Amino acid sequence: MDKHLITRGVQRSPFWKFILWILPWGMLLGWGLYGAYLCLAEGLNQTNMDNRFAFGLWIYLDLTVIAFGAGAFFTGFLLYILKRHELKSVINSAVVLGLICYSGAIAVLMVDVGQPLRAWFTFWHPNVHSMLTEVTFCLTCYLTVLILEYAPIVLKNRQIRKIPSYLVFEFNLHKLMVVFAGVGAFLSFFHQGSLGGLYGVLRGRPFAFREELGIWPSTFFLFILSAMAAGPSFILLTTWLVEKLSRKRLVKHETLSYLGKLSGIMLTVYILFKSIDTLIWINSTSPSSGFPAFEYYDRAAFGTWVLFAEVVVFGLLPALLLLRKRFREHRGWLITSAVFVLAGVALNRFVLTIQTLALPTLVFDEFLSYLPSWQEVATFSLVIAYGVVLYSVSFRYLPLFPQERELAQSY
Amino acid sequence: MPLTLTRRDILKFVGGSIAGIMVTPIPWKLLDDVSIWTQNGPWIPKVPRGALTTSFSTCALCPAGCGVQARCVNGIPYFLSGTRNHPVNNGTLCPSGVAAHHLAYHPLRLKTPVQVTRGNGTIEVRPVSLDDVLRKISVASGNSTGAKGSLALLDQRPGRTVSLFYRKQLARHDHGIYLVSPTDPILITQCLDEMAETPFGPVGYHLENVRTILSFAAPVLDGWGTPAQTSPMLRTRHSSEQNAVKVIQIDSRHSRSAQLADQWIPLKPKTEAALAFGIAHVIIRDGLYDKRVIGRRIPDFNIPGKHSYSDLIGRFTPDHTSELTGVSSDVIVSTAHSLVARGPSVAIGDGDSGGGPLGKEAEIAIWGLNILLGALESNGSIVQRREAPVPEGFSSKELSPVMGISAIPDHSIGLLLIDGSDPGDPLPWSLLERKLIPRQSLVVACSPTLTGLAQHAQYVVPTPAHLEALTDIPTIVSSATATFSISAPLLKRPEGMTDAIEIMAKVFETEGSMEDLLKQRTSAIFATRRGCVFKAGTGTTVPITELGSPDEFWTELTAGGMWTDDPIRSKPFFQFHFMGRAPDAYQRMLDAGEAVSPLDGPLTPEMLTVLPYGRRAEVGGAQLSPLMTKLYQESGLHRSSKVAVLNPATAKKFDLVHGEQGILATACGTQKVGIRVDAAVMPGVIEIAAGPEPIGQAGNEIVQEQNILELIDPDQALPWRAFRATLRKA
Amino acid sequence: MIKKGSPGFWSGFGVALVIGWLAFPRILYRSLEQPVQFSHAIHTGETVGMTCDGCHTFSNDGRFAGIPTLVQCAGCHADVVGETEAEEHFVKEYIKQRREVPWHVYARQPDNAHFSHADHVNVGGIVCERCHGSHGTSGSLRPFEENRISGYSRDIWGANISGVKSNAWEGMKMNDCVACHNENNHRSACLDCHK
Amino acid sequence: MDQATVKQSRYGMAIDLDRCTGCGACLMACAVENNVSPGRPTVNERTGTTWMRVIEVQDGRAFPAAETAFIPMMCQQCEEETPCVSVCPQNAVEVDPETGIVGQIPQRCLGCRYCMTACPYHARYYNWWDPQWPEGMEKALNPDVAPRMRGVVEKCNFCHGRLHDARAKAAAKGSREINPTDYIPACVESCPVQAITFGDLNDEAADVARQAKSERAFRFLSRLGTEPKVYYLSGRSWVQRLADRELARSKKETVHG
Amino acid sequence: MLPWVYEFRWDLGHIIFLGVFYSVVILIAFTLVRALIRAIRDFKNHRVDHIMWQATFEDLPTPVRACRHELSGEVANRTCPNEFDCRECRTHELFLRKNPASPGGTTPRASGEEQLFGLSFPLDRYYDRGHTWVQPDKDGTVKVGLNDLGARLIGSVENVQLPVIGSRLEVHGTAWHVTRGGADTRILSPIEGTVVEVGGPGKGWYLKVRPEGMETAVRHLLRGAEIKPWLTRELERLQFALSADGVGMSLADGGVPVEDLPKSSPKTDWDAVWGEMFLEA
Repeated sequence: MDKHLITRGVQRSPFWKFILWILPWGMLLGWGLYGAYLCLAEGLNQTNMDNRFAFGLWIYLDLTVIAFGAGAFFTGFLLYILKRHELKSVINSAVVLGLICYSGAIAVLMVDVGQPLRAWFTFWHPNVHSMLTEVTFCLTCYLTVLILEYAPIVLKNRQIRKIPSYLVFEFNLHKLMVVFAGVGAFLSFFHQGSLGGLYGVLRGRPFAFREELGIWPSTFFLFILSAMAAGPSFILLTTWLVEKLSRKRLVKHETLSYLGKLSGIMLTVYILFKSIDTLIWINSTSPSSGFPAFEYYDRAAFGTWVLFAEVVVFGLLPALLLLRKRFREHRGWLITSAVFVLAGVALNRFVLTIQTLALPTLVFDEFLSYLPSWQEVATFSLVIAYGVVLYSVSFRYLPLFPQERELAQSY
Repeated sequence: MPLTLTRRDILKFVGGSIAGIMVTPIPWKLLDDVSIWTQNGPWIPKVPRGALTTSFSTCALCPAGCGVQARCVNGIPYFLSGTRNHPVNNGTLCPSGVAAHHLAYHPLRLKTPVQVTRGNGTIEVRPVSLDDVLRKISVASGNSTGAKGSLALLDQRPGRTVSLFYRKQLARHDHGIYLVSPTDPILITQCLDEMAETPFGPVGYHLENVRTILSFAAPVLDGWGTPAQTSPMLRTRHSSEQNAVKVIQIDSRHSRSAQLADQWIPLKPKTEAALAFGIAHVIIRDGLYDKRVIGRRIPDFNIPGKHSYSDLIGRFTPDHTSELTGVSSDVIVSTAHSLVARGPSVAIGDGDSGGGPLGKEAEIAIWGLNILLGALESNGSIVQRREAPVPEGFSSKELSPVMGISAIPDHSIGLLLIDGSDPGDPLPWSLLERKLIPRQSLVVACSPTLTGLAQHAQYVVPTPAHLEALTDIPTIVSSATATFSISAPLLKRPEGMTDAIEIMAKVFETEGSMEDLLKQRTSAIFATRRGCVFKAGTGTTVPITELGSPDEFWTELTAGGMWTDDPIRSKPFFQFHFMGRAPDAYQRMLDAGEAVSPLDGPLTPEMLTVLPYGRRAEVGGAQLSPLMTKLYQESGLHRSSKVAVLNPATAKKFDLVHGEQGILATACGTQKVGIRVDAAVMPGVIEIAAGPEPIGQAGNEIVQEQNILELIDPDQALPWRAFRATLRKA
Repeated sequence: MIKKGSPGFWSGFGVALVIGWLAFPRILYRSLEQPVQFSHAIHTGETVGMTCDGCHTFSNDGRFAGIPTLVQCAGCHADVVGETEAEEHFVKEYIKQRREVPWHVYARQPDNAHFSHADHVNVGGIVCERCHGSHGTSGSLRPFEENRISGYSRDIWGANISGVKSNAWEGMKMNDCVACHNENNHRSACLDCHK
Repeated sequence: MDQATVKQSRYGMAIDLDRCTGCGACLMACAVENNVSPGRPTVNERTGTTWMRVIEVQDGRAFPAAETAFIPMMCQQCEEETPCVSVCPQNAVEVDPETGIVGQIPQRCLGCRYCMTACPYHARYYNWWDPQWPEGMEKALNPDVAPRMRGVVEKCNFCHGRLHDARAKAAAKGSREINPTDYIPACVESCPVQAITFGDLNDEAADVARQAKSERAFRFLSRLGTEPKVYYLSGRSWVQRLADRELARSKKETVHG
Repeated sequence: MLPWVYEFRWDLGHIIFLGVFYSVVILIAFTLVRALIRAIRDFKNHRVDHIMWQATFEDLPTPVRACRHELSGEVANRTCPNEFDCRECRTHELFLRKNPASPGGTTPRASGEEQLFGLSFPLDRYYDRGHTWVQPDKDGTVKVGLNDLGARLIGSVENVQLPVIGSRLEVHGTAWHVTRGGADTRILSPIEGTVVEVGGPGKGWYLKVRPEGMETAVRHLLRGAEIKPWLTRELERLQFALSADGVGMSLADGGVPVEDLPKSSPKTDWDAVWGEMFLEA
């Protein structure tokens, strides 16, 4: 039915199967749109956020997906700037994932702010000292870059590429991709950092507050490193997942293994600095502002195990596994390690966003709990459904994995 | 050349238009205007613009009668504050008073007379004409004269000039009853009348003379007296000043006064009489009283061969009292000693608004203590008070007597008229309902809003709201001298509002207007040339003699002024019966003292003791500004009637945790309450506010008010300050 | 691909310009006639000889009364003075019926802006004309133009749709306030002008 | 900015916790003065808008020994490193150098709530609903304070409308210097026990400046280094120890709200 | 945002932050415009065909993109970096210089025919990877036609869209279009030059083209000993392409493709097979 749209030389499931696959996600998307509509039309009273838990699921989601989406910039950087051609086979997929993560995050942010119609004030009257300004500027710029990176992939659709003007434009745009890769890396570097800085600068929240290095708190750099660790793992994992779901070989194992290695190296560096940072924070930053650090791990379910899980189980362990070639060569270990890397980074973002707000500041504050409302979950799933749909459509109609054709023929 | 438009041409045109639009103001101006629209959209109320003025009046929400200064825009008050130097409040206001100018906009405000039908959880209203209501009253009134029950008028703000009018009219009626809420200070007068050999009259307090206050569950630091009386005490709390007033709060509840007092003595519910006896026991045992005075003036102090006060007190040894009240004997002894050592001291009963009265015996026991402590001596802290002069024709013998609810036989009232519906003190409807002739009685309330008892009436006639109504403020119970002030309207009343006096006048087929009545009263006061007048405009107080005419007096009073009587010289000491003069006094007092606390009642595992409470002026929904959600829901500073406070141990026993919902049940019904855990609360009790919720935004739906007093078994009768209920998880 | 320079492109461009610069301002603003035609010129002219502060007064607390109320007008206009139609209309519809005139105020700022005339006139020494232009000598009241979206008077944004202004009284947006404040080294905290 | 001609003020408050009775008049006066709207039926302690909030705290002892204190808590007007100012992406929050007052402009705010997470005092409030007043009540709004809209953050600004008034009053006399008695926030005016003192901390003679230097004075979370301008006073050591967690821990008692 | 907008200050923070922002915006815009300008230039320079082939080539699987010297066994593993255009290829030149016997350097014999796997591949002509051949004529023009495998793949076509006489062909630009059933393919032009005459399936040749400089014009085309290894791979590919489709037929081991493949297996997805074999992406 839609065969003429599908890239040559690759096999895609029949159209009805594709529709069957899309349908539930489409329904989830619809539900999500309804939830988001309620939040926009009725106001954020539809959420379970409140004055004390002013940031909730959405900010957590944003921080996490943007860390995961870091694969796009990191891969682009390695491929176009450092010329690591191994990554050519995943760059398109990485770009789509990046686009999904970033556009999803921005869409949720637009629901999250109370006055989206005035959101442009941030551009018109920016407070250049705010991390959120940095995030906003970089996110929008980088999203533009991602769209420009995604455009050539779309233009390479089997039908679209037949239009000479599009193809010629694509060709020329693609030649300049190094510029976008560079700009993207630059922007990503800053907004990944600023997202870390977002909480790191909160002097009033000693759980999150970190001393400044230069003009940024240490979490700025930790976020960049952890995003660089999470990005390749996310690409690895999604690629593997798509391979499983589509029952195709899409990239060579060396590529996945290489992604794992990248993740492992970055994670090792990250964990090293994270440990140093944690020690400084526990022994100096936090107590000097009147907060004994152990109290943070004294409440509800948030024991020291959280820190242990984040640094050791989901940090050191996958880092060591991924650094060893033997484990990388083994699919099971590779995938498990990647999952652990992502879990570690997701946990880090959770701790920073949710636990920070749950913890009391004033002596007579209570430890707070927060459970998102269905509208929040719906909006959350909107992004996931949107991501799955966009990825599925892209996978079906666009050449996401250049090696697929070749691998299919060598089967 | 023929004009053929290809898709490409259209695309080009569109492209050009888009490029063109970008260099016109359209997108940029729209962006700007839309964001301005989010800032000034039509759904955002516009603030009033206009001339700013200042007016004065008197707050009529509670018996204190605070002076109010209103900042107005276009003549409409937008910010209230206390009148500077006002004798009652000296520039301060309570939170209810601060937001009192909102009451005119209360969402449950009635616009026309209505017929009320109570359903399950909701109330339906049907507008009717005032004539319809009057006709119904007339029929019912005819019935009541025709021996089909009596005509009762429940005055929820007794002591006003209009109350005198009512009593006078009721006295002329064959079956007229003038009914007041049992928590009213009038009960104290009744107690004193029972104790004194000769009629005693009202009393007041010279709290400025006092160094120790022993409060028996009275909200002394939270709305009992006037702000001018309590503010100095509160300001010197925690100070090391020698002469600072020490407040000892005897309270089963961790009430606000208990929190604020210098010492809190928690006792088992309903054992106040026992503790008063226990303290008296120590004073007498250790000879800490003026034997000469007591021996001479207390006829029943010690009567050989007969049951005397000494005998009674003799039973209440510290150990026995401790057993009864749960207060340790050391505390009983030390309290008695410190009351004497740190005199002058005074004991205050009177109960708490929502919690109801202490009960007659307990009051008598407390007054006995006061006499032992010398508080009624001529230089003591309790003084006799003159009432403000009344016009001719309103002397007490021309008035119908003041009746408490217990004095009225069950099923005897055929027509019940309610003036108020939102009093300072609540009256459980179940108690009132028992007095009505089943199915044949008519209840008509005059109320600005459909709240409180008005929800139980068949017909409600809308009266002007607070600050729209003209009314006078009687003397507050704690005042040492008579006072008189007038709450003059600051707001124009809307069409269709009728003063209660006009309805009542029609019932009694007479003439009556609030303004005339108050003018008569002010003239009567003026005529005595006694006392002095506070002028709100200048913040000064001048002798009444400086005013030239009753009209001038009237003008001052209606402009937020206040008249204060000259203090009277204390009359010589009276003879008092410490147990009252009733024949069975000894037994009744003994029973009251030995009464078992509900905490010690028949124990089933799920039973606990409910302690209802309330603040004056905040038990009636119509007296809560919609903005009071700030205090009730939005800050939790005042607990709403849907929040029950428990000791953690109690909560654990009932398997409930903080924030959960529980079901409270008695034989009379069930109520859903939110559980709040508080370590300071007495184990085994549940503290719960008797009062409505404020109705905030979008709260126009009329919902039956939840009031814990509805769970009281009418058979249990008075007092209702503690009752047993079961609690389970919702 | 759209090639710049093609006629289709430029015609679209031209149409957009015409709509944007000519039609849009007319659509954006709603024109409202003032309820009464008032001539400042007659009142401040030689025969009557009133001054601005004769009607636009300050109260003791520094508040500006703004437009005079009916009471002030009734001082002279208790009955029809002169022969104009507007005068007759004013006396008949408002004075006799004791109804305040629902003027549309050209310079009305939104609720969130605080503006103290006392501050600017008494302390700043700014003359009325600086911000209100020659309004005080106008012979008639022009229609009030209300922005259909924001509800603002057009005078706030300024007569020129581009927002460019050549006189101080053309436009009273925040930028205009700020520009003057910056020039004169006056207070510049947000809350100085916002409430 | 021409600061030479205008007096530099540092408006601050001193709240005597030994006097505060938790009556809530300040809270109500604040809401009335600042046109805060009544709450919805479902509103609670965490979604409500109370620029000034009185928090009831206990010393943690059980019945019958528990002692209670009431802490009126509003924007603490931090002077240094003001946590909410630097985070706002679009300059909707600023510290007025002339008065030291932390200003919040709801009309500029986009409702990201970042400032709320930044504030350790939880003194910022978000409009989760469209503010509404019962019919007719808008006629009783304070003309000096603009109502806000849904989706923005608001907070205490020391009744800035009253400062405008005081300035206008001074301007009526041709002066730029306000009379200190003309500028008193609503909570201070309405406190029945005069527990709150307000004034210019730079003015040595002002009551508030003297109180701030008292031995009983302390500030909450002062170790964060934000230099709040709201001081609290108490002679009770357990209350003083509520200032921060290290202090609270210095005695064996645990304290909770 | 802009110096005249309220709250802009000429302080370090604003200058750095907004400086960086505007730099990024300008860089992005500049790059976009540059791509646009280049695209327009490419249009003007008639590089469209070339670019389309280049884009297609990039998306071909690596084995297909093998260098002719890999086919001839001269080098183990080499992917063509020049889109099968050896005319300017330095490496090709080096190979030829190093190994004068390299098949790529031979000239086709005047006549002779080779039967490869039952297919006829006359040795008097040059072969392009797009299954066309080029046969130089005496008059300086060349004939262009489909090779035997190509012809069998297409069979008897329904529609052939040949270029108009006088139009210019680019190397690996579109020579002509073939449609049959639902399938449609473009045949790559093996040579650069001007079309002087058009033929068709029946004539044994499709186009007569006048190239510029015969010597270089055919340099990139396969010849002689190169043909067999290439054809081997092509048949393997064909085998795979046919088997990839569930309903597709398969060439029996060593079997010879029939004269009209589409006719013999109408259910096969010929669009896919054509695309694969005629190097479409």
